[in-house]
Amino acid sequence: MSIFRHGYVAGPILGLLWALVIATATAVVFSFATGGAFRPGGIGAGLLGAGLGALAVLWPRLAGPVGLGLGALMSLTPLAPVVTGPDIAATPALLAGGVMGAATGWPIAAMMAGCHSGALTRHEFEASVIRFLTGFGYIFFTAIVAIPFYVMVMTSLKNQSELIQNPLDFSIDLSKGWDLFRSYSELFGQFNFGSYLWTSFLVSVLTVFITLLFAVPGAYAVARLRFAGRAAISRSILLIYMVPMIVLALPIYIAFSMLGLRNSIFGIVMIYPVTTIPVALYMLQGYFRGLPAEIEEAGLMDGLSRLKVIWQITLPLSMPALASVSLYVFMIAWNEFLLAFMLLDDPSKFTLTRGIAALNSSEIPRQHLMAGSVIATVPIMALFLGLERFMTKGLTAGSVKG
Amino acid sequence: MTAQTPRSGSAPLGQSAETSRPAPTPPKGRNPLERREARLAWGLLLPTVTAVTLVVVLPLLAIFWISVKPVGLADLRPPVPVVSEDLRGRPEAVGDAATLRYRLRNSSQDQVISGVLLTDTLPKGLEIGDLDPRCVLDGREMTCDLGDFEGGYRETIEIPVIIGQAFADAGMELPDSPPGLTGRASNVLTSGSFTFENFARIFDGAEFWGVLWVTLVYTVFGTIGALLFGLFAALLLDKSFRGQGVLRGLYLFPYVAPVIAVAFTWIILFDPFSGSANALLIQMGVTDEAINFFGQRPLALIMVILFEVWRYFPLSFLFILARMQSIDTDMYEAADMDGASPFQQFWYLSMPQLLGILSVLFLLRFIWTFNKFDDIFLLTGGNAGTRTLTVNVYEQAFAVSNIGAGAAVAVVIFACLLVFSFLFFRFISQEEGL
Amino acid sequence: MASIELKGVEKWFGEVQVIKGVDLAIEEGEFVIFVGPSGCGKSTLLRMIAGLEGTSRGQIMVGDRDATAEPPSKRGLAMVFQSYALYPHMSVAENMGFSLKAAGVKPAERQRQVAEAARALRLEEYLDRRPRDLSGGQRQRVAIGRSIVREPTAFLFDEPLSNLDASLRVEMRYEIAKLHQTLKSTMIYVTHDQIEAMTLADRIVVLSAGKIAQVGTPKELYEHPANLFVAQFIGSPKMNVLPCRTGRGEWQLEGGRGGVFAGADEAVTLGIRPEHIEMLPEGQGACDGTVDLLEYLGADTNVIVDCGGALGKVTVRVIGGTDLQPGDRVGLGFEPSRMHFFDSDEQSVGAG
Amino acid sequence: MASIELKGVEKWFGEVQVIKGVDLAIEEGEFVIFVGPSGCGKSTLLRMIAGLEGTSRGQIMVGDRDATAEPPSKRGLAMVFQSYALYPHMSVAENMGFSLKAAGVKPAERQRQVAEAARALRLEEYLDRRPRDLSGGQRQRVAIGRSIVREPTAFLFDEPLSNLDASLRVEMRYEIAKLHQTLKSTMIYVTHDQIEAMTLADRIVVLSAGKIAQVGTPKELYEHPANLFVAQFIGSPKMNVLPCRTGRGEWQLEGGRGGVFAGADEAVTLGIRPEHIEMLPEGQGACDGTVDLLEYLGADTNVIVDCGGALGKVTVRVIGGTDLQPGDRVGLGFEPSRMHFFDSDEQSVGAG
Amino acid sequence: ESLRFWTTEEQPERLAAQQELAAEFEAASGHTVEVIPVTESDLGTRATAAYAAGDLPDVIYHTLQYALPWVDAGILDIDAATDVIENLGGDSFAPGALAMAELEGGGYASVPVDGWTQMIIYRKDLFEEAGLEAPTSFDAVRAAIEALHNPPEMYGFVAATKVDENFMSQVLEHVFLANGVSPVGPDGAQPLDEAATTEVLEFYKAIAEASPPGELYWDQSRSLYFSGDAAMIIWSPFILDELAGLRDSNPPTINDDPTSPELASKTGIVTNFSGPSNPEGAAWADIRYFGITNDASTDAAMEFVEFSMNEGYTKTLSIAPEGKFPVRRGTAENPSEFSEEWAKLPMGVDRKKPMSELYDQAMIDEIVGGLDVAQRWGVEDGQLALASKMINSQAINRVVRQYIDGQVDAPAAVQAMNDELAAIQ
Ligand SMILES: Nc1ncnc2c1ncn2[C@@H]1O[C@H](COP(=O)(O)OP(=O)(O)OP(=O)(O)O)[C@@H](O)[C@H]1O
Ligand SMILES: Nc1ncnc2c1ncn2[C@@H]1O[C@H](COP(=O)(O)OP(=O)(O)OP(=O)(O)O)[C@@H](O)[C@H]1O
Ligand SMILES: [Mg+2]
Ligand SMILES: [Mg+2]
Repeated sequence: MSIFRHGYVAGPILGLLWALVIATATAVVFSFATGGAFRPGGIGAGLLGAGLGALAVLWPRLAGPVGLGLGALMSLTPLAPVVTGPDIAATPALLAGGVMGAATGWPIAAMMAGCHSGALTRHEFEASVIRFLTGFGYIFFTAIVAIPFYVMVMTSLKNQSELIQNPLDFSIDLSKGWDLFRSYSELFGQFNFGSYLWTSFLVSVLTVFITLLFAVPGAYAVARLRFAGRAAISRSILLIYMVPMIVLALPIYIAFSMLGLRNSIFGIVMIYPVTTIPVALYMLQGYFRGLPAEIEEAGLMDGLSRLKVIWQITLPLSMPALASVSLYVFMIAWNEFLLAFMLLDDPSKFTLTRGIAALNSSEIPRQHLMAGSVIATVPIMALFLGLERFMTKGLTAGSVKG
Repeated sequence: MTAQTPRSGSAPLGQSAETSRPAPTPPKGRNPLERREARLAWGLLLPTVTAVTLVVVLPLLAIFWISVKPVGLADLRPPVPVVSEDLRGRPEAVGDAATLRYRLRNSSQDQVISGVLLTDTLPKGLEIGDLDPRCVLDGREMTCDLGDFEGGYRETIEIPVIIGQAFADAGMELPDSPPGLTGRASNVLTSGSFTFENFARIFDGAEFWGVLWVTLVYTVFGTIGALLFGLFAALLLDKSFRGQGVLRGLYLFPYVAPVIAVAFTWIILFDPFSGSANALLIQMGVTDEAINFFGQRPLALIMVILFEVWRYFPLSFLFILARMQSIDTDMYEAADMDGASPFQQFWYLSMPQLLGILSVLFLLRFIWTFNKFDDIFLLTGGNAGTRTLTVNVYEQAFAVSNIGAGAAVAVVIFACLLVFSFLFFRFISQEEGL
Repeated sequence: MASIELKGVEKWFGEVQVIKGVDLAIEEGEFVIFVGPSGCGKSTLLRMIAGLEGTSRGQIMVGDRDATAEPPSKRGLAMVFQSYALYPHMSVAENMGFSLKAAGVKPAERQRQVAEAARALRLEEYLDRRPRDLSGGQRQRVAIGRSIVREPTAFLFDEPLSNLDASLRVEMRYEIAKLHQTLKSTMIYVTHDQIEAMTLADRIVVLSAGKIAQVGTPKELYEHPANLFVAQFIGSPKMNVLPCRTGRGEWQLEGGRGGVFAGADEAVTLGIRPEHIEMLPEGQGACDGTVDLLEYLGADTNVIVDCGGALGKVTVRVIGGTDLQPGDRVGLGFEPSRMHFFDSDEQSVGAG
Repeated sequence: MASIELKGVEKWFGEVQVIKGVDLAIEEGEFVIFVGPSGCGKSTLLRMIAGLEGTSRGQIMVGDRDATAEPPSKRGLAMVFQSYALYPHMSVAENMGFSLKAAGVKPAERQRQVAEAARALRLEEYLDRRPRDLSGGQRQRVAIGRSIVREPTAFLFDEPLSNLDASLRVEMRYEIAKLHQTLKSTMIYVTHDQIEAMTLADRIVVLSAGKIAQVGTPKELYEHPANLFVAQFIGSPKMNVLPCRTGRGEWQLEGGRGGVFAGADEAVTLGIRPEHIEMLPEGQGACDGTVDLLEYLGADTNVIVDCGGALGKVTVRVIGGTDLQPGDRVGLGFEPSRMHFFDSDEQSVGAG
Repeated sequence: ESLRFWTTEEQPERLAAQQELAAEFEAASGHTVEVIPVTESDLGTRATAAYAAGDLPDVIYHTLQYALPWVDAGILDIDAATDVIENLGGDSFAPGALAMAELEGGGYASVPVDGWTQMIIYRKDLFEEAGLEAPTSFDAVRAAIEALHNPPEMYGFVAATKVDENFMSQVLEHVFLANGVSPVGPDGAQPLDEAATTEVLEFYKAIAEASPPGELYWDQSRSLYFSGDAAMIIWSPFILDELAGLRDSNPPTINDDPTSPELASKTGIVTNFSGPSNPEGAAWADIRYFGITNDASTDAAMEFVEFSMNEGYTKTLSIAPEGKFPVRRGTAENPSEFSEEWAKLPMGVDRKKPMSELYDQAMIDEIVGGLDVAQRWGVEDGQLALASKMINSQAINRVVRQYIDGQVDAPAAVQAMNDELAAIQ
C-alpha cells in the first residue's frame, strides 16, 4: 500500500486509469456524434496517461498542453489513444486524439495538485484518489443517464433505414427540415397522440385533485390529532403503501370488468387516486408533523375551530408540501402503466403510456415508439426541471416507491 | 392581589391535596376535549379509510378468496341461457309456411343451468303449427319448460307457422319483443366450491421455484446495486458547486421518466441487430457478434437487474444525499481537527452515520423491487429466465387465463410481503430514520 | 372573585402523571408567574388553562364558569407562545387582526383596533411586514399585540423571552412589566428564569415535579422559602446549603462553628445566601475555608471558598472587587437574621 | 515567545469583509476570551486560527511557525465546538481516542491515554456510553476530554457552554476555570456572555464588527473601557449613558446638574454603572427623576428611574430591598471616581 | 346501431383503409362502426378478458387459430356466421377456407375473409451463383446453408426462436407439416412420430444454428434479409411490398436506395416445402375470418360482415393485397369477380404498384396457388380446435427451443412434447 503513496507511483497510475476512462469516453462521444468508427486504444491511452500522470507530479502546468499536443500526434501513429477506423479522415482523428489528450492532461494535473514526486502523506494521497474517483463518477453517471436519453431523442428523429444502416450514427441531417419531426407529426396526425396527451393530462390533474381532497384531512388527522388507533393507522398507511399493484390489479380488473368500468376514463380516475392516496398521506403527514404546532394552537387561541385552523392556517403554510405532493402524484399518474394497460382497450380512451404500449407492436417503426416516449417524457421532465426543488422534496419525502 | 388560597401557599408539600389519595391512578376514559378531538379525527379519516378499504382491502380479501377457487378468466361471466328468435323460410304472402326458430344455448361451456324456462309472446297473425312437446301455448303466450342445460349445450326449437293477414299487415317481421329465457346457475365466484388446486399447481411445477429464485436474485442484486450506485452518486453531489442542481436533475431522469419510455429505450439501445450498444461493442472489438442482451439466459436477468439499478439509483441517491446533508458539519470539522484523512472520515464517520438510512432504504427498496412488475414485463415479458413472481401473476391470470392460479401467486407474494414488512417495522421503530 | 381558578387539577399522559393535583386561585388583574425547573409541568399547566390540553381530573374555572370542557376558542384567553407562533403567511396587521376576523368583526373596526394596539406597542411602522422580516423583539411585540387586540379575560405567556438574547430580554422584560401596569389584566406567565419571575411577578408559583412547592410574592419566596427546593431555586447565585445539627436552642455546622437557633423543629441543613455572608479573618464567623476561585464580575466578585469536609464549597458575594487571592484562608460570617433552617424533609423550620 | 500570534488577519466572504484586520499576540498559557455581540466575527476568527477557515490576508503564527497555509490537522490545536460535535455512533472512549486512532497510535497506548484524560475529567464511568446517553454537562466534558488527549499547543473553545442551562453553566464554568488552573495551557475561548468572559479570562478581546474594540484584563475593561461600546458591553446591568457637556473643567448633564471634569478632550456622553449610583433625596446628586419600576432581585433591587427629557431612564442598583415606590421622586448621586466620559467618536476621554 | 370492430390490421395506413370501409358501410346501412386496432399477439388474451367482462366487440377479425377455440369458449356466435355464409352463398367461398372453420355439428365458426401462404424467401441470385437448387426441401435448405452461411456477413437462415411469438408456432407448424408430422389424428391427439419428429428437430436445429443468436421472430428475419445479411427466411406474403421498396418505414437496406426494387428482383420464393418423410411436402396457410361475437348486435354485425364480403370486399382486400388473397372468389353472378379485381389492386404504402409489375407471373402463381393446397394441423381430421389449442399453448415452441439450446436431446424432446400435448384436451 505504502509504495503507492509516492508521487512518482501514484501519478502515473492514476494517469493511466484516467486516460483509459477518457479514451473510452472520447471514443463513445465521437462515435455517437459522427457515426464513424472510433475505439479506445488501450496501450496508446495507457502510455499517454502514465506519462501525463508523471508530468502532473513534476511540472503540473505542462500536463495540459503536452496532453493536447501529444494526444493529437500519437493519433497518427499506431499507438493512437483513440483508434479510428479506416474510413475516418485525418482531421477527426487528430481532433479525437487532441481532445483525449487535453481531457487527460488538465484534469490529471488538477487531481495531483498538492502532490510532489516523493512520499506523500496520507491526506495528499487520498485527496488525489478522491479527485480521480470524483472525475470518474461524473463521467460515468452522466454517461449512463445521458446516453439512453440521447438515443431516445435521436432515434425519434431518424427513420428505420437510417437506423439499420448505422445504429451508431446519431448525427442529424438538418437539411431535412421539418421532415425530421415526421414521426411526431405522424403520431399526432395518425395515431391520435394529441388526444392521449390530453387524456393523460386530464387524468393526472384529476388524480392530483382527488388525492389531495382525501389525503389532506386524513394526513392532518394522523399527524396532529390524538385518538386511539392513531399508531395503527399510521402504520397501515405504510403497509398499504407496500402492497404491490399487480396483486391489486387482478381483483380490480375483475371488479371493473363486472361493473363495466373497464375502458372508461371514469374508472381510471377512480382507481388512480387510490393508488396515490397512501403516498400522499404518508408525505403530507410527515410534513404536517414538521409544522410547528404552536402556530395552529395560536389559531385555536384566536378563536378558530380545528377545521378553520386547517383551512386558514395549516393549508396556506403547507403550500410547498402540497406542491411537492401534487407534483409527485402527478408524476405517478402520468407515468402509470400497469393499470392503464390492463383497463384500457379502446384507443379513443388511451392515456399516453397506454398509447406508447400500443406502438410496440407488429410493424410500427421504432422511431414512432421513441417519438412517443419522448412525448411522454418531455412534459414530466420539463415540470421536473422547472420545479426541481419541490420535486426533489417530494421524492425524498414520500417515495421509496418506484 | 396577595390573597392566597387555603390549599396552596406556604403549606408544606406533604399536606397538599393528594395525600388523601394514597396511590394516584389515571382517570378512566378520555376527557371531553380529547373526545372531541378523536371524533374530529375519525371524521377526517373516514373518506380515506373508506376509499382505501374499498380499493385495497377488499381486493386483497378477494385475492385470498379467488386463490382457493377454480376460476379461469372466462368463468367471471356467470353462465346464462341465451336465446335468439327468427322467422325462417322467407315467407312472402299470406298463407305461406314459415318456421319460427328459437336458437338456445348455454353461454357457459362447462356449467349446468337448471330449470330453463322460455317464454314468448307470439306475434299476432301467425297460425301456429305443431308445438314442441315441452311447450304450452296459452292464448299467444308460449311457455317452454326446457329442463337443464349442460355446459356448452345448444338446441334449436322450430315451430312451423302459417302467415296470417295480421302478420302480413305488420310488415312480415317479428315484433321487437325478445323472448324471455330464465334459468338457475351457480357462479364459481360465489359458490361454495373450494380447491387447493391453484396452490398445488403453482408449488408443483419446477417452474415456481425457478421463478422464486429469479425473483430473489433480481431483488437482492437490484437493491444492493441501486444502493451502491446511489451512495456513489450522493458522494459526488454532496458538495455544492455551480451546476449541481442541473446534474442532480439529470441524474434523476431515469427515475422520473415514464417507465415505458425508458424500458423501450433500453430495448432499442440493446437491440441485437440495430442497437447502438452492440454496434459500439463490435466497433470497440469487445465482441465479434451481436449480443442478444435481453434474450439470452443469464444475460437477460443481468440486464434486467442493471435496468433496475439504473432506474432506481436516483432514489437511493436522493435519500442518501438528504441524510448526508443533515449530518452535522461540525462533526467533520472536529474530525479535521482530530487529523482524520478523507477516507478515514468516510469510513469512520460517514458510513456509520449512513448505515441507518442505508438499511432502511435497503429494506424498503427490497420490498419494492420484490413487488416490481412493469420493468420486467416491458423489457422481456418474463422470458429468457427473467420471470419473477409478479410477472407470474400476470402470466397465470391473463396469458394462461387462469385467474385462480394468478391469485394464488399473488397470495404467495403477499405472504412474503408480510414477512418483509414485519422486519421493516421491527427495524424502523429502532431506526428513527425516515 | 377569582379570575381563574384551578381545583384539584391533574394531568395524565397515559400512565404518567405530569400535574399532580394543583389548586390555585388567580385574582383579577394579578400577574402570576409559574417557575420551576425544566420538565416540572409549567407549560402543561398553562396549556391546560388555555384549553390546548384536556384536563384529566379536576376543574378549571374561568371567571364564574366551569371551562374544563370548553375548547380554547371559547375560553376567551389569549396566549403568547415561546416561539411567538406568528402566522408566517400574513402581514403584521393581519396577524394582529386575525382573531377579530375569525370573530367576524368588520374590517374597518378591525383596522381601528389593530392600529390602536400597534400604537401601544410601537409597531405602526411594521404593520405591512411579514413576520420573517422582523427582529426577535419585534416579533415578540407582535405576538403580544395579537393577544391584546382580543381584549381577553387573561393573558397566558409561555416563556415569551427565552428566544431572545440577554440584552433584548432585559428590555422586553421591562416592556412586559409596563404593559401589565397599563392594562391591569390578569396575566399568567411561565418561565424557568428566576430573575424574570422575581422582577415581574405579583405572585410566584414554584412548581416542582407537577406539584406546587410554594406560592407567594417574590419577597416572601426570597426571604421565607418554604422548603429547600424553593430556597435553592430562587436567588442568584444559588443559596449555599450546609449540613448542620441543632439542639438545645443552638445550631452547629458540621465541621464548623454555630450560633443561636430559634426554630421549632430540629434542622439538618442550614441555608445562607452568598450575599448574606461576610468575609472575616480566619477563625471568626461560622466556619473557615480556603479561597478556591474568584469570579470577578465588575460590580461584585463571587468568591468561592472551599470549607472542606462536609461543608464543601461556599459562594460568597463581595460587592465590588476584593484583594483576596486563591489559597487565602478566610472565616465566613453568616448574617444571623438571614439564615434558613430545613429539616430532614427539606421543609423550612424557621429562619435564623 | 507568543504561543499564537495574529498579524493583520482579514477574512472576506466574497465581497463581504468579516474580519477587518486583527493583530493579537496570545502568550503561552494565557486564557484569552473573545467576546462581542452576535455576528461580530468571533467564531470566524477562532475558526481561522483552527484552520477550518482560510485566511484571506495576514498571517497566523502558531508557536514559531507560520501556520497560515497549514490544514487544521497540522496545527496541533484542539477545538471544542458549541454543539460538542461528538461522533454520535462512537462510545465516549472511542470519541476521545479517535484522534489517536487517526494518527495510527496503537490501541493499548490509546487506551492508556484515554483513561488518563477520563480520570482527569471524572468520566471513567461513562467510557462505554454513547454521547446521546449523556447529559449536556457530561457531553461537554467528553468534548474537552477529546481535546486533552491530543495534548495540543492550545485549546480553542467556541461558546462551549451556550447549550447548557443556567445552573449547569455556572458549574461547567467553574470546571473550565479549574481545568485551566491545572493544565496551564493556552486557551482561546469564544462567548457572547460577558459574565463568562469576566469570570474566566486572563485577557478579554472585545470584538466589534470584525475589529478589536479593546483588549485587556477583565478589571481593565470594567474600570477603564476604551470606548462606549466596551463600556456598555461589559457589566450587568448595562452602564447608563447620559448626554452631557463639558467645558472649563466641568461637566454638566443635559437637563441635570454637573461636577468637576478632569478629562483632556471634550466629552459628549457620560457613562455611569448602575452600581455606582446612589439614591438621594430629590434635588441632590447629578439629576432628579421619578421611580418608574422596581425590579426586585432578592439580593439587590434595580430601580429604574425616569429622569425625563434627554436623560431618559437610568437604572440604579440598590443592594437588598428598598422602600421606594413607583412614582417617588429621587435624586441620583454619581460616584465621582466611577464616571466615564466619551467624546463624539465614542472614545473614552478619561474617567470622572 | 353502433358496432365495435376489432382488427389486427393496426398499421395506420391499413387502419385508415378499414375506416374508409366502415364509413362506406355507414353510408349504406346507417350503422356506425368503430374500428379498434388490437395487437395480434394480445388478441387471445384480450378477447377472453372482454368475454369475461361482457364487453366483447361485435365483430372480430381474427386468424384461423382462434376460430374453433373461441366457439368452445362461447365467444363466437356460430349461428350468425353460418347465416352470413348462407346468405352470401357457401359455394362462392374457397372450399378449403370454409372447411377450416366448419364445426363438427355443422355450421361455421366465422366467416373466412382472406388468406395467405407462408413462403420461404431466398436469394435467388446467390443460389444461382452457387449453383444451388431452390430450397424446397430440408436437404436443399441444408445444402444452401452449407454453401452460403458465413456470419456475420451472411447468415444461412433466420429461424424463429422467440418462444412466445406466434411466428415461431407458424414456422414450426410449417416445418412439421413439411415432414408430415401432426400432433392430431382423426381420433384427436396422437403422439408425434418419433423418427419423423427427430428429423424435424434436427433440421430446425440446423437452421437455428445458421441463424444469429438470440430470440428471433419476424422482425429480425425481415431486417436481416433486407440488409442483405440472410440467405433465406420464412415470411408471409406481406413482405412483398416492402421488399420492393414500396414502404418507407421498412425499406430494404441492401443498397442505399430504400425505394429500389433490386432486392425484389433477386428474390425467389417457395411455398410448398418437403421433408424426408414426406416427399410431397406441404404449404402452410393462414386464413383470416370475421367472427361475430355472442355479445354482438347480431343483425347489424351480420350486415357489416356481409357488406365487407360483398360490396366492400374489394376494399377489404385492398388493405394489403399482397397478403390478402381472396377466399371468396366471386358472387353468384360473376364467380370470379373478386379474384380479378384483386389481381389489379396496387400494393405498397408510400408508393403503389400492382404486384404484376414487380414479380413475374410464375412467382405470383406459386404464391396464390399455395392457398389451394395449403394445410393446417387437424383440418383434414376435423381436429382443428384441438390443434389450435396445442399451438396456442406454445408447448412445442418451448420444447423445440430447449432442444436447440442443447438442454434436451431429441428423444427427450419428443417425449416432452408428447407429454405436454397430451395434457391439452
Ligand atoms: N404529550 C406529552 N406526552 C407525554 N408526556 C408529556 C407530553 N407533554 C409533556 N410531557 C411531559 O410532561 C412533563 C412536563 O412537561 P412541560 O412541557 O409542562 O414542562 P415545562 O415545565 O414546561 O418544562 P420546560 O421548562 O422545559 O418547558 C415533562 O416530563 C414532559 O416530558
Ligand atoms: N460562510 C459564510 N459566508 C458568508 N458570510 C459568513 C459566513 N460565515 C459567517 N459569515 C458572516 O460573518 C459574520 C461573522 O460571523 P461569526 O459566525 O463569526 O459571528 P459570531 O461573532 O460568532 O456570532 P455568534 O455569536 O452569533 O456566533 C456574520 O455576519 C456572518 O453572517
Ligand atoms: Mg415549557
Ligand atoms: Mg459564533
